[in-house]
Amino acid sequence: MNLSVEIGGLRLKNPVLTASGTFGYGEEYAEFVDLSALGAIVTKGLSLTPRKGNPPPRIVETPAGMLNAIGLQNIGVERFIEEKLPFLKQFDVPVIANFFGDSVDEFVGAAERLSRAAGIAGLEMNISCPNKQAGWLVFGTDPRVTFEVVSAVRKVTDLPLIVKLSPNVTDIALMARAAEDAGADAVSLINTVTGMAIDIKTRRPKLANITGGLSGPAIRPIGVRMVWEVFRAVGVPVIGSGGIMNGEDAIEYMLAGASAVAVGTANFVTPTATTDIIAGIRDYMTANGIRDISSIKGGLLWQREDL
Amino acid sequence: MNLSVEIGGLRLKNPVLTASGTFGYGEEYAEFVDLSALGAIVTKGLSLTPRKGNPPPRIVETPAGMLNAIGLQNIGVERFIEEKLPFLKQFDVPVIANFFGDSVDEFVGAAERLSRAAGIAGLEMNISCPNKQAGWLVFGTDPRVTFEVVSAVRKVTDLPLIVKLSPNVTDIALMARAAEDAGADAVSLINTVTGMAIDIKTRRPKLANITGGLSGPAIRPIGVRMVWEVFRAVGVPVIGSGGIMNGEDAIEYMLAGASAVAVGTANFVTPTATTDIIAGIRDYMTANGIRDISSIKGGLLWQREDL
Amino acid sequence: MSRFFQAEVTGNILLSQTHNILRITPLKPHPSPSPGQFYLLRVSEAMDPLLRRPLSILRWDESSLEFLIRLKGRGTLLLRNMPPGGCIDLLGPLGNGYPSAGDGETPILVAGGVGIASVYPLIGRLGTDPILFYGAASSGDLCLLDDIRAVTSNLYLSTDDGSMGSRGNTVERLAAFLDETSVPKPVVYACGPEGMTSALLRMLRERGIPGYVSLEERMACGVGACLGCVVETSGGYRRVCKEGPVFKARELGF
Amino acid sequence: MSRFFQAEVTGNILLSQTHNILRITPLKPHPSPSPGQFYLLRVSEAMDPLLRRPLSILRWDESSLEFLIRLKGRGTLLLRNMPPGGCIDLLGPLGNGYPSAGDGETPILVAGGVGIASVYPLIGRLGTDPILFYGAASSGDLCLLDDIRAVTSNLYLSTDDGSMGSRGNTVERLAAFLDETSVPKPVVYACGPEGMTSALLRMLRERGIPGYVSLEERMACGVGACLGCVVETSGGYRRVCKEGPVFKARELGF
Ligand SMILES: Cc1cc2nc3c(=O)[nH]c(=O)nc-3n(C[C@H](O)[C@H](O)[C@H](O)COP(=O)(O)OP(=O)(O)OC[C@H]3O[C@@H](n4cnc5c(N)ncnc54)[C@H](O)[C@@H]3O)c2cc1C
Ligand SMILES: Cc1cc2nc3c(=O)[nH]c(=O)nc-3n(C[C@H](O)[C@H](O)[C@H](O)COP(=O)(O)OP(=O)(O)OC[C@H]3O[C@@H](n4cnc5c(N)ncnc54)[C@H](O)[C@@H]3O)c2cc1C
Ligand SMILES: Cc1cc2nc3c(=O)[nH]c(=O)nc-3n(C[C@H](O)[C@H](O)[C@H](O)COP(=O)(O)O)c2cc1C
Ligand SMILES: Cc1cc2nc3c(=O)[nH]c(=O)nc-3n(C[C@H](O)[C@H](O)[C@H](O)COP(=O)(O)O)c2cc1C
Ligand code: FES
Ligand code: FES
Repeated sequence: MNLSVEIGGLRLKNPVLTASGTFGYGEEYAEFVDLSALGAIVTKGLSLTPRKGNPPPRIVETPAGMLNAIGLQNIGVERFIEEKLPFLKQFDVPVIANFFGDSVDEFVGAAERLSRAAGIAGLEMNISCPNKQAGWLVFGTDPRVTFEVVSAVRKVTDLPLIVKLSPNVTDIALMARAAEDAGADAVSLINTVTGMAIDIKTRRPKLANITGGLSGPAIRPIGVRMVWEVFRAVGVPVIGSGGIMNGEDAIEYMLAGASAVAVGTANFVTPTATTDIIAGIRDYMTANGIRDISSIKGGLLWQREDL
Repeated sequence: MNLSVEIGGLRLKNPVLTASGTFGYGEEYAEFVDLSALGAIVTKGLSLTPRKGNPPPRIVETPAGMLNAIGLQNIGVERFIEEKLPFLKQFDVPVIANFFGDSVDEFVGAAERLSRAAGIAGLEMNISCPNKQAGWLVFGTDPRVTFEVVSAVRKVTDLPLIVKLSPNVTDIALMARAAEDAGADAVSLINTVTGMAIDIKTRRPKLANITGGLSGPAIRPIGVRMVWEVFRAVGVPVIGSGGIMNGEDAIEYMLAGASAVAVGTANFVTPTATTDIIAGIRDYMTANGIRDISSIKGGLLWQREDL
Repeated sequence: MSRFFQAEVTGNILLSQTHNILRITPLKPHPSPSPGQFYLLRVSEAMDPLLRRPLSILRWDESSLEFLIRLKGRGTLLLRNMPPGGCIDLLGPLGNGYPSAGDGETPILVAGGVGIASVYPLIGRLGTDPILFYGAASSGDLCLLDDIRAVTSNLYLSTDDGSMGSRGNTVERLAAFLDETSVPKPVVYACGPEGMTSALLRMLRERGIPGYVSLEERMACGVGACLGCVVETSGGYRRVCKEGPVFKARELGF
Repeated sequence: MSRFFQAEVTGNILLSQTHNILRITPLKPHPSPSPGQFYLLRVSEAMDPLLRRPLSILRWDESSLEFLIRLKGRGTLLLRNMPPGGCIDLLGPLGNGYPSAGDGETPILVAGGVGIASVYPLIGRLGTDPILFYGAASSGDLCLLDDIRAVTSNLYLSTDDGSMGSRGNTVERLAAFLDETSVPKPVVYACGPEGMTSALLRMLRERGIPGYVSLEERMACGVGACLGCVVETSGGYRRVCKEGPVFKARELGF
């Protein structure tokens, strides 16, 4: 049985990644999960300089989902490389550093620094963050801006470059193509869907930041749809995420076109979610006589040609 | 206690409407709900000529939600006026006809015909449908197209005109402004979020139409966020919808800026949902000493001025 | 008397690994069902699972209703684990059940798997000693045999694996029976899985035998409002929850 | 021994309309907690409610764990209704509990409402006859009084409505006590609602009394990974689930 997949030149022993921001820097879950058993570890989003993040409350539960407004709190690339990377290097697992910036320069700076560190197998750039040079409009909502920032990062790194797309757009395939045209080796989707919840007793937003990102099973139908749209629009591999709770959900994403999947909110519900999902994928392969997991990628059967 | 609200010149005895497509033509729920007790009845979407709709399966349950791909099956405006409207006229409730088209002409044709019928209090135009003159791109995803089609309809009707917006866009406030600029008396949001689900055993989409619209509590955080965005962007009243299951959810939408709410999927879960929600709103008003429901509109307390 | 009512779970009998009978007692007077009608049951108070589950009425009296449930997914699992004493809400009876047989007609009942739940109320109501063809995958899936035998001796069982009754499928069994036996004005009343239904419809068409068939489709509202549960018929799309679940065999094109 | 384990519900005692004690027996050996630590409990197998609920450890022995639960919303309602015999999964013990008292220090325990659950395990463990200030809204909200009285006679009760103990809030009661009594090297150990916590912190700061306070914040992961549960401290944002829930009073700026 072959579970290994290739994502932009990176060979992973299986298609299950941790979703950025939901698995800390790996340490926190090492007691529950054999990190070496994972396809890859994607770190919490990193920026050139540390970020304090948003004031609490930062999370709120919603029907079959949750909103978060962590505000990209992180210790910065430098401290990550010094303090966190050595721990991760002990394991036989590719480390993908997720990073972001609020300007093209910050993106480039973070990518450069991360590319010089030994032990990082790939980069995932999170473009669902506001661009201070463009009135705080989110990078990932305009294909030209997406193209610009991805191109700039592409120039400074030889590492496999994954671009993580925002679902808060009219046409995600357009954004995926912009990322591909700019040299991305893979795209990753979906990030959280912007949402909001109000405490009707206090009349205040339940998140101090007012809005936050919706994740969890509630958004899975949106994620699957977007992966399917992107899969048919680009040639680079797609990493699917959004509400994957078990092996069956992972298979659903792969049938829609994902080469690999990222597991986020599920870690909070079940700390062993990632390895449970790997086991679930194996079970499905056994039950369905599938030898190579890549063979099911985009294997959705559909007849209507007009779509 | 005053529950009445005004929506684009239309006075409703309370702010609870039925969401289009979830309450049939009213008849089906008349045995469970006193139709005269509702703020308004919004009909299933109507087109100039009858539509057969999509092949089954048309619905699938998802975590805290459901996908539907009814395909806008309807009996057409003519038969609606002849066969269904007389029943509705018996009740002391404003009837709002929801309609759509796949071209500007069809929109205009349906609006004209509906405006000539006695007993229709308002029109809600559903622009979350594909435009055959523009490569089947959805009307409501381009502000220029939105402006064009709403302007054309505005010219042919004097009825209060509500424009129902699609959430599948990067910037819903932009669409709302386009509708307002074109003469809409109110906007209504959110329609369903496009999603998809796959049967991993058969590898087929769970909906014959492949993709469908996600509704129910899963999408409530998205709806609340969009209502809040639109409320701050336009001057016309906002009708909020998306996952409203009880009085508290309705209040949440009103605090975000909705003048009234539309109840959809909740009808399927609880056939008395609409009147239960009216009762729930009353309870909240009593408990919080609110005399006039309009006074809580947009009453969200938030400090950060930079948003 | 509202079709939307609360009830107390007053019994839950596990028949096998896959089947249980849920008995409920409505807390208020409720309309009586007729054979072939169904109810939508709320399986959880949470928002997941969200939609109600459709179940055919198996048995009823003034104070209670019974459903035969085959374990399929999460909803039926919750219904299987529902402890007596709990409260549940229901919507029903819904849809159009089976019509009665005409003068001189011989009703033949056909049930596949849990389709027996739908057909079962007909057994005691369509003449005496009615003919019932009842098939399932294996003997363990054949339910309520003692109760059935108490009402009719014309019982023809079949299982796919031959573990009880004749080996093979119900429709072939029925076809053989019709070949061997001369039945005056046969009319079929059937409910079963899709494969059985389509084979049966083909067979009825070929032989020009009339019948009524109960169909299944995913449902949201159950009352005809959402248009979610349509099936293709000779008259266009028809709602299983409203015009069905029982349709005339000749309306069904498949 | 994993901190993620399954357990059987072996008892569920309803103390009042709002409080219950859930007793569970882990199915495998599990790490022992220490006072002030907490667990995340899965309240449903469905996707709604989705997140685990944090609960302080109340009592434990080799074979079981007990939690005191105050009814708040859907999650605590599900925990209140959990029948013995059922299975539940837990994550814990999590976070840093209360440190032991230093030489010559006099521990003073302060509990507001269900905060007693967090403080309770200290009663038998911090010296003999420890001082406990315990307040709640009304007498019905004061739990476990017999058990508490069995261990200490230095119990100062207060209720907002005066229905038991002195009328008024716990912090004022404690302040009065400190004014009247000379306590050698007092160190406070406290858990209670936000209002109590901030009044207490102010009072401790004014009087220069050291202490440890357990905080609450919404949680997702419980293990420090999501950064969802931070509170502002003198050292910046700290995770309640990891660096807390117990913090030094002087780290807390509010
Ligand atoms: C009119 C009618 C009468 C029925 N009578 C009975 C009966 O008496 N006993 C019995 O055991 N079963 C009956 N069924 C089938 C039963 O409704 C499904 O097995 C059940 O809904 C499955 O729910 P689940 O959550 O266990 O499975 P899941 O597969 O997890 O359900 C997912 C979703 O699909 C729907 N669904 C799944 N299978 C079916 C199906 N076959 N028909 C319609 N919707 C489905 C569910 O309602 C739910 O919304 C009947 C169905 C219909 C339409
Ligand atoms: C470290 C810690 C220890 C706790 N110990 C106990 C205890 O021993 N006994 C007890 O009764 N309660 C305790 N609580 C509070 C308890 O976790 C909440 O009352 C409970 O989560 C409410 O869930 P719900 O679904 O009933 O309420 P809802 O309000 O419906 O919950 C909605 C969401 O908000 C979260 N939430 C609500 N209130 C709180 C809160 N006060 N703190 C953190 N998250 C909250 C829930 O976990 C859930 O995610 C503790 C909280 C923390 C953080
Ligand atoms: C608490 C939290 C923090 C997150 N932080 C990041 C982040 O730093 N960078 C990023 O690209 N995505 C971040 N995400 C998005 C997830 O990586 C993932 O794309 C999203 O949650 C959808 O997957 P899920 O439904 O499985 O959680 C975060 C999500 C959550 C819930
Ligand atoms: C089965 C179904 C059919 C619908 N049909 C229509 C329609 O014809 N026209 C329309 O504007 N919206 C339609 N909608 C969208 C609803 O009116 C509503 O905007 C949406 O479902 C979100 O609200 P909810 O979460 O309360 O259901 C439909 C929704 C459902 C579930
Ligand atoms: S289930 Fe809604 S129309 Fe049949
Ligand atoms: S709950 Fe995730 S960091 Fe504390």
